[in-house]
Amino acid sequence: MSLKLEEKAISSKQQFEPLIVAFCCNWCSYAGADLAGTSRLNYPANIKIIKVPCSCRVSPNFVLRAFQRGADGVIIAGCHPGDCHYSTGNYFTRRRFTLFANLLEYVGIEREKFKIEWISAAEGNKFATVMNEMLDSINKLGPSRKLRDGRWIRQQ
Amino acid sequence: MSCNCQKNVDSLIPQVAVIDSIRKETADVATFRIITPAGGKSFDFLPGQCAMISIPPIGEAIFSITSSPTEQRFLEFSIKKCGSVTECLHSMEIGSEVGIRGPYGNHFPVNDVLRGRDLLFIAGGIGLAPLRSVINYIMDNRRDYGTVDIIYGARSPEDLVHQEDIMNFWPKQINTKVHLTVDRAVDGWSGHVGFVPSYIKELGLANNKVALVCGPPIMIKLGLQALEQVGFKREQIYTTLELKMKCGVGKCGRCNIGDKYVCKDGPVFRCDELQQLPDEY
Amino acid sequence: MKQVYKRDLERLWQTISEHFELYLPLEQDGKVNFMPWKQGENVNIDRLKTDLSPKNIIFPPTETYLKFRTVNKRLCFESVGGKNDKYVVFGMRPCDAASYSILDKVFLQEPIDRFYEERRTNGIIISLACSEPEETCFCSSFGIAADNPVLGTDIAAWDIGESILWQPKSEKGKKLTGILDNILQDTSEHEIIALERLQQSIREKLAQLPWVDLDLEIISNNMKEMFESKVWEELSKSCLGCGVCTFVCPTCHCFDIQDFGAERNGERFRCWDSCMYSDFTRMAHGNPRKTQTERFRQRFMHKLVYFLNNNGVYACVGCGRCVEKCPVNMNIVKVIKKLGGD
Amino acid sequence: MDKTTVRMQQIALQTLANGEVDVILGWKKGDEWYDSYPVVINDINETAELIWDAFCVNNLSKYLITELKKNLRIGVFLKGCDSLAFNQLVIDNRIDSERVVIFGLPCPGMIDPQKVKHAGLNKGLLKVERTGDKIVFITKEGVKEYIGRSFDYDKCLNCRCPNPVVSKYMLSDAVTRTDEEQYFPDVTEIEKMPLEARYDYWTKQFSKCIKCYACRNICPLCSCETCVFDNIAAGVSSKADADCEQQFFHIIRAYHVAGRCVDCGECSRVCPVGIPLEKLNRKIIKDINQLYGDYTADTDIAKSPPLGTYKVDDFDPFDGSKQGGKK
Repeated sequence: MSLKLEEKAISSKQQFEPLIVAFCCNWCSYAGADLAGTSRLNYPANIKIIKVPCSCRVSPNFVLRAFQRGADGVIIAGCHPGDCHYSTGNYFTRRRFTLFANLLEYVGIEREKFKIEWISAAEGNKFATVMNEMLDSINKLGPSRKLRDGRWIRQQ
Repeated sequence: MSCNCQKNVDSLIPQVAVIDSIRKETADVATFRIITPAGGKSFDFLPGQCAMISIPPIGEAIFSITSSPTEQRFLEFSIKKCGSVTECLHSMEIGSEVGIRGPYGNHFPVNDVLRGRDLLFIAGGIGLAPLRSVINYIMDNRRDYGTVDIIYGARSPEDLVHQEDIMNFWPKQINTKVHLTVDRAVDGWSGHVGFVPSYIKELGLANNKVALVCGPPIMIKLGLQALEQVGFKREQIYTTLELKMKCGVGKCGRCNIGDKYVCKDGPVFRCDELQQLPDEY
Repeated sequence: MKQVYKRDLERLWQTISEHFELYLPLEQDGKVNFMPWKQGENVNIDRLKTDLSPKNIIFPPTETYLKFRTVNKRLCFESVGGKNDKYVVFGMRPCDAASYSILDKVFLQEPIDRFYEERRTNGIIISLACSEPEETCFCSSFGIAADNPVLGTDIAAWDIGESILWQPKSEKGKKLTGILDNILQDTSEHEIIALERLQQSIREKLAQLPWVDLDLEIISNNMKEMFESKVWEELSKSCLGCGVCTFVCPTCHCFDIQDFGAERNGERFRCWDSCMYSDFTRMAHGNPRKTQTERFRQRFMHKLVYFLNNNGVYACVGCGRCVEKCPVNMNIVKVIKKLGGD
Repeated sequence: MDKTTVRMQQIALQTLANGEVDVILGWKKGDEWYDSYPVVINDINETAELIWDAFCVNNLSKYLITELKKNLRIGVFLKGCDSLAFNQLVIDNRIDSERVVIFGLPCPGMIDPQKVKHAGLNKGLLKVERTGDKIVFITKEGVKEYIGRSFDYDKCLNCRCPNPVVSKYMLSDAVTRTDEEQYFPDVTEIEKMPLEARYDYWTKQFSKCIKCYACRNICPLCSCETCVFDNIAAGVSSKADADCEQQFFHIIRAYHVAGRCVDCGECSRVCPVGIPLEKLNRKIIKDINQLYGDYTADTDIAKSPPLGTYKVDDFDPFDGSKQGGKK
């Protein structure tokens, strides 16, 4: 049965199951996620990871599109400043998304919904912690339709 | 079936249709045979008319119908992979459902002007698609028309579509000749080599025929010049055009050439009429 | 002829809104536009014309008209367009009302657009004569009478100061007049004289305007000649290629059709589109209108030549919105003047 | 005739005649008092039609991008704000400044025809003349004089750069403004609003959008060959009138000129539905100023644009260990 339910119906259910999109840099954070997995650390299944070559590959378009199409939170994870595989990529990420995060807050989006984290390949632990915290804070915010496309139907 | 479709009220609402078979013509062209879910063809039409095919949620695109109106069992569309809708269509399997609405536009004057006349068909590449509908219609009403010459060219032998028709079926019909040509010589091709416009001149055909032309814009342009050089008048030549269309019913406002809408007043134009229109196609 | 006293207007709107959805020119952040009225809204019937044209009422910026679903691998279409609610628009100007009759020529010609037809038949248009026409008005060049609303009008109205005169022009208009019987008052000789005086004054003001008698005869005899005219290149040089003129225009009606959804579930909508946009005619294999000059030409050729050839009227009502809104002061008046050899 | 207009026509004639430039970008006057429109001329006979008045609001620097593809050398008239955009286009590598001759026009402020209209002064109006803050309305009935800036465009009231920052020929004396405007009061006002109120405010503003893209097309710095919103293949083009699509467009539009916006206010001026777009741009400018040093890229073309560079020790709001006072 591939019938899809109106998302309204989902959010009105008692159980709010947030969806979090994590853009992870291939060299550090994605490896960090791997490490979290192989170390059997728990991180929520609500996190959907999208691998990007570098955190600075992420365009603000991606972030907004994710919110439109069902994400309750978006997180960009990259190497620590100074450790970028391409030397300087994440320095640009830092400037760009500092401004972008401010802009989102300015138009009324909660800080908790959009985050940047620096997670190295060795920080499986941090990966799990960050994701769990993110889920926690999104859960606390509860369901919200900000930036969401009203026509969007989440697949069941 | 748990479907509660409403009655179709507006011309923009498609009907459901099923892909009955897919015939690979070339590397990027396939012919899709489309029927209603209950079997049979979606609607009647005349040769040269078009239909809008919907692939939700990609969108709609307009295609000329390539099967003959005399064919009662299905509609056929020869479609080249070139945009988002066609990409998606090419990835679909037999039995998949699509939307269809139509028929749209005018048609070749098979019931009046063409009757009893000798006919010359000139096609390039995928441009054979709309003409094939006319040719097969004529083959099914063979006695009503005079001789038929078909000049058909493509880049290479592999790019010739409807090989069964052009190689076997049409050449066997009475008073029918098929002249094939390819742009560049290749091993194993014993036929003519050269562009369609120059082939028109080389063939030295009588110029009392009615010519029906379809192909890429440059072939149409040069083909018309060649026809005029061998003595055809513009009143004797018909062509079929294509522009971007969204509604198919002359309202969305983008397929016009001057004050004529290709979807409604076209796609078939007589060349002297076309000459009266602004050069924007 | 009836009349409604201005002190009764609120009550009139209240009564109408009990039976119909009521659109009024509402003021928000300094802009006035036709919007559904609720009690307490800031109504402004004195502003000559709304910032946006009221075409959105019969031709919405986005209209979802089809839903598609896949149930058990079967595709299923459902028609969802149109509008069943009956509605009244109060205070539309004669030019905007006339634009409805122009849009009719597009959408009500065969094959009739059912969604448009539904919206159109469900609406009653109360058209208010323009007591104070402005310098950007040139409706009279298109034969529209600012002092006497006729085209696209169900009820004609005039603001004579103390009251608004009310004259039903169609069956729909008469029906509504019947419903409002207890608010509408009879008129006397006094009001008729006031009306004549108002119409006279409107005509005098119109005669003072700079563009009352644009000569349209001089253009559009020969489509091909017009098309190949040299003026397009010159005029279009400053055009930015935005769509303001097309979207504020009451008669521009080009639309796009797009799908929204995923995995064969979703909806299809049509939405306003503009011939000024570079992707308007872009196809997989090319674009017949590659430059802004060609797109610019298309817009004005459509309004002044193609539409006239096909429908017998110009696709312009002279409302002057494009004149006010164009960021670079390019507009149809300049085009007409230039085509007419200045 | 206005002194500056005379000078303008002279210099245009002179530079065209002596071959210093091939074409001139300027303004001509239409039939109506408010109608000064951009033109490209190459005929010396047309120089006498050039005009400078209080309605030459259009920034001509964006036309340089297309015109420089067709012409070798161009003369262009630029006001203060226009010259900022010009410099930014040079920084963005969109135009070759070597091939441009700039005629600078110190600008006392441009008049908003809508304000004139709302004040009821448009009836029978033939001409408006402005000298400094003195505005003269010449009507069929007579002449009215006003002193002050009540008819200026809102954007001009916030002007911080009335004089061109770059020019070869300056056509009049510099304008002095004594009233130092506070630069970001409107931004601070929104920042102080509660989060939900902010969201509602912006959603309401964005929902007015009719997607005419005038804000984008008028912007001197929105100069991509194909905008992402026109590029079907980019997957973000949607013409649907849905809240989320408007939010998407406006956030991305503002952000795409981050670090390049010169705050000329043209986007807000042309918006037919009155969305206060400059408040988005100014928020970004304010943040850049605070975080990465004063945002004066537009006057110094040697400096890297703030988002085209970085410092190793930039403020890092994402590093937990350094998270401090700033929210």
